Amino acid sequence: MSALELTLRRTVMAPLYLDIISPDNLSGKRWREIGDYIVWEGNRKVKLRSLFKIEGEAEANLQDTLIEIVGDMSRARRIGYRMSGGVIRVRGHGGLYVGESMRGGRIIVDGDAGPWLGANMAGGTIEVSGSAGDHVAAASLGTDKGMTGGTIIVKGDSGSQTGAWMHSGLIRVSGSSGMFPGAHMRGGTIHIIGDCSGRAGANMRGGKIVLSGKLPTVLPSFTFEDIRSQTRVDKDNVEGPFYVFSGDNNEGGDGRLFIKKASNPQLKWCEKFLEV
Amino acid sequence: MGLEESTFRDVVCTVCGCCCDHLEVTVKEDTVVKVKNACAMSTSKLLNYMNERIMKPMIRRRGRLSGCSYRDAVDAAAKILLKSRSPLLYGWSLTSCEAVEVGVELAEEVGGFIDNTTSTCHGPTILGVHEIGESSSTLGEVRHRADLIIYWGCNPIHAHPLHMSRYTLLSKGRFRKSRSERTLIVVDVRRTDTAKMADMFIQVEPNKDYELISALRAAVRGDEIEQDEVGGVPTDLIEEVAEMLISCDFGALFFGLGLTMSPGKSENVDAALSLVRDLNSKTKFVIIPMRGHFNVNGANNVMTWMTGYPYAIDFTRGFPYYNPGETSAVDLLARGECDSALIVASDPVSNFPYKATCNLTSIPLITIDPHITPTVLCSDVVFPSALVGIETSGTVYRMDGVPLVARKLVEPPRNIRSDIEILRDILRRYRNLKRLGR
Amino acid sequence: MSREIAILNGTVFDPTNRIFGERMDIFVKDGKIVGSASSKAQRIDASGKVVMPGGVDIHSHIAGSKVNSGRLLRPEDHRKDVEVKTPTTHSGVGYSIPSTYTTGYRYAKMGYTTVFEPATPPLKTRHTHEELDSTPIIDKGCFPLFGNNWFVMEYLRDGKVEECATYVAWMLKALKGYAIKIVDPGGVEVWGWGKFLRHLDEKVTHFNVTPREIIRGLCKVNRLLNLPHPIHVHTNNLGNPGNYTTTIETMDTVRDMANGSKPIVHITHVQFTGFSGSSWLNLGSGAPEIAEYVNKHGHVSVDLGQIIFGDTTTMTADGPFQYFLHMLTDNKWVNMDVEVETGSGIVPFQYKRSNYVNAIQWGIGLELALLIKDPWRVFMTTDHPNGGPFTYYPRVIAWLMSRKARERTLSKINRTARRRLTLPSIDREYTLEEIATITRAAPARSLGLKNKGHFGLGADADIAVYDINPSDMDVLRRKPAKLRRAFGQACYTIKNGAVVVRDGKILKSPFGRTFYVESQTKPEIESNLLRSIETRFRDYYTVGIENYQINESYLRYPAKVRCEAEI
Amino acid sequence: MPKIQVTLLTGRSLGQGRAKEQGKLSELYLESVACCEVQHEDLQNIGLEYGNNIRVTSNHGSVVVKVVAPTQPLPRGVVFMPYSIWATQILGSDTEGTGMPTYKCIPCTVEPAIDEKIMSIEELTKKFPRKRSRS
Repeated sequence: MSALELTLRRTVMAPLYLDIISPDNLSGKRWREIGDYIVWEGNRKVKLRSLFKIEGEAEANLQDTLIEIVGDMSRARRIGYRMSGGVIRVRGHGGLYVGESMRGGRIIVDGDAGPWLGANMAGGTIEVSGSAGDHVAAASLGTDKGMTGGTIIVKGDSGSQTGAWMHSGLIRVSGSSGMFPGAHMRGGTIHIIGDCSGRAGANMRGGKIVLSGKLPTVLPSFTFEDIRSQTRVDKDNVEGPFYVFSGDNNEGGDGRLFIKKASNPQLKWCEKFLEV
Repeated sequence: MGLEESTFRDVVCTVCGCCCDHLEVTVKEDTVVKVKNACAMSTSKLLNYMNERIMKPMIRRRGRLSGCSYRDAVDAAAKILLKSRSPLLYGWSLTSCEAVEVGVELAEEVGGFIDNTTSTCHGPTILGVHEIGESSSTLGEVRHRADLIIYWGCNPIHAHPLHMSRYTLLSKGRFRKSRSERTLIVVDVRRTDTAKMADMFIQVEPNKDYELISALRAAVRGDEIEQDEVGGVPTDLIEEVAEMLISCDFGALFFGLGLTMSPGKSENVDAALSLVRDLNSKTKFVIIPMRGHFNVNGANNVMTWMTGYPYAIDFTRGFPYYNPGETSAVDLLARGECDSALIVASDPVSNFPYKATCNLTSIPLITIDPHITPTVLCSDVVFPSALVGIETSGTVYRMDGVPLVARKLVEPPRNIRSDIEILRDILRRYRNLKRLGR
Repeated sequence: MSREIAILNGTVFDPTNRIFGERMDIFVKDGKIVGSASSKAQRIDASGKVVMPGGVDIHSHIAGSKVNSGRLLRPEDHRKDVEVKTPTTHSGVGYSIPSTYTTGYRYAKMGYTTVFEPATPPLKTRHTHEELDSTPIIDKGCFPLFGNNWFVMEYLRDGKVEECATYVAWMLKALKGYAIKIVDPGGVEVWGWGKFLRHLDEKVTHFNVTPREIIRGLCKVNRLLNLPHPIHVHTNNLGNPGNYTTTIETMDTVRDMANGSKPIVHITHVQFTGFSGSSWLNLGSGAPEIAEYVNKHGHVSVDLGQIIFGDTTTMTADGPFQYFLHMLTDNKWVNMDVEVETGSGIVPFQYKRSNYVNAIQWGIGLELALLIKDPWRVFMTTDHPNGGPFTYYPRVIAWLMSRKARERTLSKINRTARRRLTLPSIDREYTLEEIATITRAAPARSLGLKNKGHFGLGADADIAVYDINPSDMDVLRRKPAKLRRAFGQACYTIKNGAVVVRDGKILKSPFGRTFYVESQTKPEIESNLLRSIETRFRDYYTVGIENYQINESYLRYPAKVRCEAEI
Repeated sequence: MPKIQVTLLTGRSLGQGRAKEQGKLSELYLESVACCEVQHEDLQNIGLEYGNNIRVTSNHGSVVVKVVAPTQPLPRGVVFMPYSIWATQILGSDTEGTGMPTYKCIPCTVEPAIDEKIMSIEELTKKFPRKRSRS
């Protein structure tokens, strides 16, 4: 399948609103037409052509469409907004709000991504080879619905509030995560393979958080349940053993926190609650 | 105003969010000579407001700031904004609501970002309110009814010196006549001067407020806490405090930057708001943030009614968009996304983290301020302005949203204009230049 | 320069002057209605169109601290509805709690030119005025809250009605307020302790006075002060099953004070207090009973508080009710108690067609409008934003005018609710003159605004021209979407003699006036009062009396309405 | 060189509040804010006395200020600096997506810097980068 390639021509010093760049909008379009698309660079409207060198071709079929973006997009927002199919690959920093409200398809970021990666995501897959910012899969301000489906894979680290208000779907972070993974979570699964800075699952009412690395302490509003030898994340088995906590009781929640025993000797105190 | 000595009563103070309105200020020959009823900060401001004043507009030429005509400064400012793709308009808490209104109009016209100092004081509080809401009241309710008062992560003795005597612990209310009818709990990482007045002081480990509030919420629900201590506080004590919270008639929780500035930020506030919300199913409880900076609450209010959002508003695309963390001053600067800035009545160069400040000083910078500040020293265009509540009047909002008028007491120095005039002139010039195609 | 406009050949509805759909011309000069115009007048061809006075909204929460707290609470509400800056308008946000500019524009686009904010906490009324001053085009005013005021409760407890009247007169003047608003009398004070008050005759803790005494007392005060608008009452027990009896009891408690044919009590958003039944399960419509009472008693007027299915933000000074709603829905909640005076609460809410209770509520509002015979005593409101945003008025008009529109909605609501409502059996369809009455003429008369809501000579030139051909009414009733569109986008809105809207677009946005009343009491009475409350004021409030009062110069365009007090 | 790990709080103090109103170029302002409060035993650990200069270093920067006695008692391992341009030299700009940088609970080190000078406001403002060319 052939790719539509957008190469950034110059440094951008203002916020760049690229919600138009998605397979849904660009598939089947001629590059001339694409070049005429207008986006906001700060308070100016500019043609896509003046920002990017546009090469290649966008496939007519949405599912076959591949868009490659080359350059530092760290000041860009909303690449892949509401996309429902096809592939976007960013070679460089992906910017803020990559894949917001995405419904299907795939986004690959070869580099880091900014905050609000996959916010309000409903379906599809996002893979980030570097690290992601804060609020991965977050809900928009004031609402109680974040990610409702799909998969986010971050090879590096993620910031704080990863998976906040998540209702469904999967987030896997290979590196470490900031504070509050799964805050206010209602459902879905978060797996953090590295360390977590703390307060995992704060205010969660449902869902599952698996922490393979170190967690400084468990919030006092969680109840120790059991020790399990392994658990499932998506289709995979993750080997433990894990301390399992339920909570957040403050919200009458029934979420599950799996914390790897071997990485967290400081939590040994909870073993006294084990029924012998 | 004349040579006679005259005394103004019921003057509204312009220092902190208490907006005490019982000051007596004596003025002679357009100078404040005596201040009564005020706290140390307020007295210092009223007696020293003429120190280090900027006396005329300045423009940077060949690396140096030098005096210029007002017209030239307005022209230079308008041209900077006209060229700019994403200007940042920041400050707004030490000025009047009327000036903020013009500021929002200017931000909309130039297609920029407008943020006020909320983003670096109680911004996280507002983010918490978006999620939880708040059970709150005016300060008078606390004065009349509260039998339990909590100061959490704040130190009113130093930051809001008259808060206790006018509104809380030491005030005389209809249903609570004296100190002995109230209980004070202070939660802090330090044994502050406020803590010394408390009936119960709870010393929490730094950055453990969230854990402690979670434990308190659990204890208020009646859940068992499995850990022996939380954040350095023994579980027994937490349970005792929870019992105090439940059994009071009317509790008031005041919190400060100890919650908003520690890691967790909005989530810390979220927890405190949730605690108070939960408590309302058992008794009456209110929560009030200790807003610090004079009229910062007014700036929030004006921006909210004009745009729907309290701070960190993005007008670049011609409509208001809001997302602190994306559209707030420190983040915009840290990412290097602004190409000019207009600072009104604030000193970000002193207050912003180093990296953000570096980006601020490397773009064209316009400052409107009565005094010489580090921000002024780094600016390209400087407007001296009159002080609201001393040299010009204006509406201000107390921390609990009670609006007051801060009155003019003396004439400003010659040729020094109010923020409103300056902003209007910049706006007018900007529109003219735009119409002329610059 | 004189500005003249001639609106020619329109079909005019001016119920006040008994003009019911006559083909005639309307002339405007210098902001007033005049008898003729010179040849220089701007000519507007209104043939085949309906011409009505500008709309008057008697009850819409558009400004003040609780409205702003609602805005602050709900960034998600703003995000879905934004207004982009244009050469003639400012940007803003809309939906259930629009920003100030957007509020003004959207009212004007619907042909509304006067709106009253019905609940301002006196201590924060300066805030209300700031927002009203920031709301373009429309004329406006606000009603300060008195029903839980300590001074009022103390005066009435001690039987000092005249002192109470002097105090209220001073307050209205000091606050630049327009009418006496009473919300959950006594109940909000009790809520200051987190407690609830259930009956009209239950004593208010610490104050030894009952809601009934407060309502009766303030009704007398209103009469003594000769205020243009009757007491504006949000009854106790709002939102509780069976509360229609409280509503009727509240209306009946002042019956003996009736004075000729003029209403002396206005019960607001009566839908919310029109529930029959004893629980949420057997909730029913109390509309028939309330309508019967209103039909039989001339001393009462009501407004609807019609609900609209969808998302909105509820906000009232009724703090305890809002807490109840928060517990019911688990939605986020703001509470703001105001010292000495009142409280308020805010909860986002979604009215669902499939929900039994909501469907009943929807039915109650429409039943009231259709069962109350005299359109001069029932006004159209959604209690914006409590029942729904004011931008849905065209939808309410369509429901009232078209049986078909009602049937369409009825077919989609909860089935049990549909079975239990009287609404399906009601045939009445509002006529255009009845719509003109309930949306402009009647509210203007109730507010005592002599120059509003009609086209008499000298009246304010606030005019709406709608793209409705009265001869097509039968067709329109079958196509309610067209009716909605016509009332949603005025062809012309003329405010104060200037064309501000054309074909639903804002041409210019001048600022309107703010009405407030000054009831002249005898000077010595007022100075005695001020002396007597001076100390108490300092004891009660955390601000000084000097800083509490609002000067006339604080308002952008103040418009004083004078009346003569009997004291 | 002795060096200790501490948690830094920045905040308002009555002195800072009062001195700010005197003027930010005043001697009093520099005296009241270009300082760091360190608890007595912590100070002894690095062999210093109140009045000496210290260097406070975080992940984001480093600054020299005077060490002073706490006006309000501090727990061990916690130091306090008033809000000022000196404190901001060592603050990070990350806001956790909230707009609010971390002003409190910042891991730092404190070490003696007896012979180093405290920079003045003018010097500190000159440290910031010059204008980007106006394009």
